[in-house]
Amino acid sequence: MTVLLDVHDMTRQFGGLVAVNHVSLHVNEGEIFGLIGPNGAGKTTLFNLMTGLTPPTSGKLSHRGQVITGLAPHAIARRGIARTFQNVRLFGNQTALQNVLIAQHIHGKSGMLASVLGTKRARSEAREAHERAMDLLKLTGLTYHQDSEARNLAYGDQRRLELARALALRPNLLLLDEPAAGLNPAEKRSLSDFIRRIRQEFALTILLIEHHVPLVMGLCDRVAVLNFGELIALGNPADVQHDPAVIEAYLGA
Amino acid sequence: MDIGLTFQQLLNGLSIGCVYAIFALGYTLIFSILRIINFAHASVFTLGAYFTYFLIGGKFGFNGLLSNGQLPFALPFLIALVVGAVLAGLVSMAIEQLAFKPLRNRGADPLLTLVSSLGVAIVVVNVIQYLVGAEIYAFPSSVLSGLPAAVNFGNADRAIPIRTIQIVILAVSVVIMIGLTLLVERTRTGKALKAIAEDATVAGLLGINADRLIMATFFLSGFVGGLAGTLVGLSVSIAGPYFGIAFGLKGLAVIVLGGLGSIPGSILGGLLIGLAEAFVPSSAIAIKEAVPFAILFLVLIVRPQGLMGRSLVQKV
Amino acid sequence: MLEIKNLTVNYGGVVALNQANLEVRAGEIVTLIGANGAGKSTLLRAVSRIVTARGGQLTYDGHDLNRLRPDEVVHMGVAHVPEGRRVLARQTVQDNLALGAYVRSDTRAIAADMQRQFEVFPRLAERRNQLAGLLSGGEQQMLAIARALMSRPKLLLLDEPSLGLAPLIVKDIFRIIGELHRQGVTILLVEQNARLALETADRGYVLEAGEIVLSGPASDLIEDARVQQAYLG
Amino acid sequence: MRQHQTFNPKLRERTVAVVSAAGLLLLAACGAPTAGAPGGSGATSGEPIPICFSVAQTSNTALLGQDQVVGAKIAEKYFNDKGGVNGRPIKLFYEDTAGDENGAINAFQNCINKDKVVGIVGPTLSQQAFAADKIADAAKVPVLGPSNTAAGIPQIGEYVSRVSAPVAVVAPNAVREALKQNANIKNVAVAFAQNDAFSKSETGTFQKTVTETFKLNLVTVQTFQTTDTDFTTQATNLINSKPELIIISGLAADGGNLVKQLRELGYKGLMIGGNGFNTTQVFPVCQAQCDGLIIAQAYAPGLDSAINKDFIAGYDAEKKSKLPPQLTAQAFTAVQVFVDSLKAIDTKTKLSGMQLADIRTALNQQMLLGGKYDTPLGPISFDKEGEINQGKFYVAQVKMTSGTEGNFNIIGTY
Amino acid sequence: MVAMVLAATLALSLYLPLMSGQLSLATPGFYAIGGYVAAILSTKVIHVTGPYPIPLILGEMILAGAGCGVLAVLIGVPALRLRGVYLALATIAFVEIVRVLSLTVEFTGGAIGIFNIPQPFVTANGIEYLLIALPMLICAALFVYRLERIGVGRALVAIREDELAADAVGINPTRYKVLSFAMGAMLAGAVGALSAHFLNTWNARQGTFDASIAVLAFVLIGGSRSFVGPIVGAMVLTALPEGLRAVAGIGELPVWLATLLRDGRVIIYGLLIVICTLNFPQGLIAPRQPVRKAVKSS
Repeated sequence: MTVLLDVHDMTRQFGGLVAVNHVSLHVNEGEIFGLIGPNGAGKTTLFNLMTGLTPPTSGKLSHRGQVITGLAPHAIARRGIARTFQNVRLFGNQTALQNVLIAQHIHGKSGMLASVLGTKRARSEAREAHERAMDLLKLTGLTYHQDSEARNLAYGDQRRLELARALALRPNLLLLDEPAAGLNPAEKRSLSDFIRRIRQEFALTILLIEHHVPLVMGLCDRVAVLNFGELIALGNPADVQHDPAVIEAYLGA
Repeated sequence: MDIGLTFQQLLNGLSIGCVYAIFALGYTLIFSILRIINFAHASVFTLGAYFTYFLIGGKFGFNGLLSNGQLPFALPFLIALVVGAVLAGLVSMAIEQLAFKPLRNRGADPLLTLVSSLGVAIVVVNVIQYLVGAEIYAFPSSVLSGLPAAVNFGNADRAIPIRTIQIVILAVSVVIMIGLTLLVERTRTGKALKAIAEDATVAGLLGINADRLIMATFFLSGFVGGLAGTLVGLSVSIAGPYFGIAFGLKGLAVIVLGGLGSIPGSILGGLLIGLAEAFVPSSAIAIKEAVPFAILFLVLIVRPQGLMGRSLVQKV
Repeated sequence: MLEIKNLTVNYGGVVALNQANLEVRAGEIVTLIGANGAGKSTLLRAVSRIVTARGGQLTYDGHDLNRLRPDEVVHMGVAHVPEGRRVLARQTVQDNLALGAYVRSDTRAIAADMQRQFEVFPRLAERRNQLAGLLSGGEQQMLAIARALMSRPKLLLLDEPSLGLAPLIVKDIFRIIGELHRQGVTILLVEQNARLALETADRGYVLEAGEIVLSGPASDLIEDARVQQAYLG
Repeated sequence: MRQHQTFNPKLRERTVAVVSAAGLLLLAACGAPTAGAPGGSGATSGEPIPICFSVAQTSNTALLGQDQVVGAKIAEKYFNDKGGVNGRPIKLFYEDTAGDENGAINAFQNCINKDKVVGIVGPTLSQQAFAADKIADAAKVPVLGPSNTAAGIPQIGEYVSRVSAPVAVVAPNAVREALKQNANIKNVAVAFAQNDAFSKSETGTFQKTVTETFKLNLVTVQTFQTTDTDFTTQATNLINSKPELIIISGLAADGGNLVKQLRELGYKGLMIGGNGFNTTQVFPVCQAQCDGLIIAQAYAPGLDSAINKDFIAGYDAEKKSKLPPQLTAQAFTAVQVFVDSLKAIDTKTKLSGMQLADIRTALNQQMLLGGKYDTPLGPISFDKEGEINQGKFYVAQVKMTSGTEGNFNIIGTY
Repeated sequence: MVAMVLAATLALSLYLPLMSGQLSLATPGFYAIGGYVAAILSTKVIHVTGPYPIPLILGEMILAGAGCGVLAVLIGVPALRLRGVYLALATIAFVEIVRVLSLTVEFTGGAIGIFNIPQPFVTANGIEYLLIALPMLICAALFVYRLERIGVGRALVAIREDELAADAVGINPTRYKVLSFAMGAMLAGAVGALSAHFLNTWNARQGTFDASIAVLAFVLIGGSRSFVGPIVGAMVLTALPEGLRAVAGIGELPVWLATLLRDGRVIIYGLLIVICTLNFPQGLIAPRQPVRKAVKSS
């Protein structure tokens, strides 16, 4: 198994608060990796560290063996690390289709002038981008909503659109921040299936934060538990679930 | 530069800075609560000066509708000062009701409020001109009767004079600053105002009548602005309807430099800009006007939230 | 105590609530469950008047709420803990609580009440001088509830108190809700976690696409096949 | 926090309504010039002869413009009472130039195309003149600048003239008078409003006069802006350079404040104020501290001539004051030049028989060749380019009588 | 007419950075600089007898645009880290610094400025300037229209809507923000160069705080969500005072009304700005927002 993302001894402080405290872990190519822990344990901060949105106070981050600590978010995204956000962050006034097209922008090759003038190559490139975007909308079941502005979509649809947008980056690593929040039980089940499916189809590695314990346990190959910024457990779901430290800090009796 | 001159320019800078600060206080007050820049503040400032001028029995010139108009009575200056400021406060409240409240109720972009306030400023300035013309009005020097024109901070050999009126402005702006700071930091109303500033909906859910407090804030801002207008008018005369507008731009620089919405910040910003202007070397005086803006530009780049502004960490 | 008749609310062209009927009797916990976007929060917002109803009656203790401003509703003894907590991040815990008692002027009783909140929520006591924005999600939720209680409400509107919280904290919060109930506070609870909500409540309503489709005692709803299928999993 | 906009179905309709209303306004705005095709005959019937008076009536330039309008109104009434142009009255069209170049262009186009005037008096500022005068020149409509003093104005075109003497002529006299009052003057300090074209030109002349004509030391040059109110920094710098004479080029409000603040901070020496001080508006600003200020004047209320007395009587009737500002006198003069020239043309060839275009051309020629005009400014004439030859300049010294009232006492005539 | 077209183009130059959510009020600063470039070149460097050749004007416009573009990059890289009102203030500071410097240095002619700028047209009532101004506006509008429909435009819009999310999908915010800022500056510079010829004179009063606010009003009153908005806003607001003047000139109006319209024209103008803001929150040209879709997706 090859290591795709390696987090080495990362720490992040906000003022006096240590949000992430000397955390080391690695994510293997092709696995679904779960990150759980109580509120304020530092899960989202860890995501932000991995995607460059928050620079670390100390520590090292490598992707496919290359150190990427300190890279800007867009540079990290261009390496194929895509994410969704805890409180969906779509381009609200843009249609669903445009949201996906925006993310495809980085794969465009024509220069600005060529695109403005609409040269042949730029036109065919635009057509391809459009087709691919439509495919992604179809995959996420949003074809019907392609022209709706993102902010007018129902909450569940917004989450799916965010996923489609992340996939448009053609990522190798996908970071999902609470993908099941606000979904009903039926939707949660289909989300699990969907995550497995896209892992297959896009040859993805997936890292997810989730509170819904059954979903995490059913879906993930490995699970890490954070508490007060520290890694308190890491292993396969069954072991983690019975770890006394985890029960005390998070799951409750 | 010799010590005497340095000290003189230091005092000059402080006194100029106070004028900027006193102008900016009303600006800041509105910004701290509503997060909008109220361009109409400059015109309320102007109005305050005109009101007081009229109330002390001043006569209008012959341009404009109210040509040669004059009140049949004349109030003593101090009373006129307060009444003029109250009137300015009422105008400010009316502006809030007519031009800002509808936008706020709709949750409109604060930029629109800025444009709306610009429209109000245009209206007020031109109504003044329409009514009383563009000429210069001045308070008779007798209102400061008994006081010398300047106070000497040096000695007989090396005079370091400061204009008395500027000392008055300094004192008044410090008093207003302390008053406003106490109001916002220490009182229940102040906390409620901060709550409105942060989240007006939640403020409503806590039983705070946001509309009423916002109106009160506008009154206060207009009152302080009107007071400042009169005092500055006393210092330099009312140079036409655009009198206050001339302070608008620098006032903006002051409140941003100090940190938008911070009351002590706008005093600090005002003094800093005043001092910077005063210490422009005599030979480079031509670029004096650019100095505050150069400072502003640099400060913003180094410390985007201003000197005393609190940075807001964006939550992901 | 609270009676809602034919309540209709529109957002722009979209109908958020359509002819909803609901009532809460003194001393009850009533829960409102439904999918995301079904209109649950909208109903609470209409009661506390931060959205304006397009039609229908809102009667509380014999008063027509539709005539009141949000702050007047608070004066009548209704406190709303909004979705997403919305504590005043730039003020301290203590100031948040003090503002919760804004409608009251009995200084001494307020101080006593604040002391009581600190007893109920010891985590808040530890952090009373911290800015509320620096609290963790669970602590913020507790602060939001404590703040609402500072107005000594007769009716408490709770919107998604479990949202985004870890299982352990959710348990804690629901334990406190149960305690409040025992102290005689009437509660209207909107909750995503239908099982927990129905286990806590006396009665429940199910909201789907802006319409009340089902109502009854909580214990009946928990057994209802449709509810089980759609919300309990 | 951002709330969702509620969609208002009426919004579309209203948008359409406003856009079409705006469209109508546009049509009205654009339609105005085209409606007035040249060759019209505004001046050929028995109706009043149209003249445009186009200065700044709004914006912060209105402070100057309103003084000019007063002069024009007095002139219109005065000359019509005296029979107008050989029996035909004149009618002034007041087109507001506002404070910027585009405003001046629009106002001039209205004068030319809509009002179909025979000539234009205006605009207020030299900068505006550079933009607007060329339009009148191209349309062959004579323009008389009432207050444009910058170099190069008459050279804009054949049809451009002015009654406002360029500052180069006026300024040196004041320095000469100051030297008469204090022969020990060695060190001179200068201050000027750097954002005012008038003051910028004037200070150049003053500085040259000081260093070249009188060989004095120029110890410091301080600048300020017309919008400034606090001059303590400049005043300190000026005083600190220990001059025996301070020369200020500025306008009433800013200049007056500088004078006041200089005195309050302890300056005791002589002061010269430029042409911008030649208005009673200065008095309320510096009040008692105005006393002793020497002012170079292109117009002196004290001039003993019939026309000036009539003018002052007219001013007194309107404004209850016997001290008209220079701008008012120059505005009056500009209208007078047009009226006198029209009279001269009408005497040779009846105006009612002429085409508008011919009147415009004739008016311009007549003005330039028309010899001397006896005006409130004293006797004036124009050279070939349209530059004013003014016979008399004055130097006055302010004597304050009470709080905000004072007099300009003439101390020298040149 | 020419003034309207120039104002519309200027409004577009403010709209360009706004596409990426950057509230920059630097437009008048670049406009002023562009004007000085043209004024100095045509009066002091190039000497032509007879009508001034139009290609030279176009050359000046390109040069002014390029110069402003370079300057914009230099200023933009540090300044564009600022957001919202802070950026607006920093750019106003830039405008003010340009103004004071142009009053201070010698080659700009101080307060008097530069005048007698050579004219390309003989019958100078100015309307011929449309020959240059209108194609410039059309080109700029077409450019923006196309820009909104290609990847770069989408990247700009993404930054406007959510900079952080844009960053997370691989868009380099700094690069695109500077790009849109520089494009706006280039356009403003070119407009300035043309305006200098049109006005025949150029001085420090061309680029001021007031102008910044006026251009902002063009965009917001017109509508800031599509490129048509700024154009319409600029044209309406530029024509409005003249329109009111024309209406006042209509003979049949009652005297009091005509007087009010003439003397109170600026008051009415101000009132209309307030009324427009209150009634057209999205600007006169609101984005299309069909009801159908909103319902469908809920």
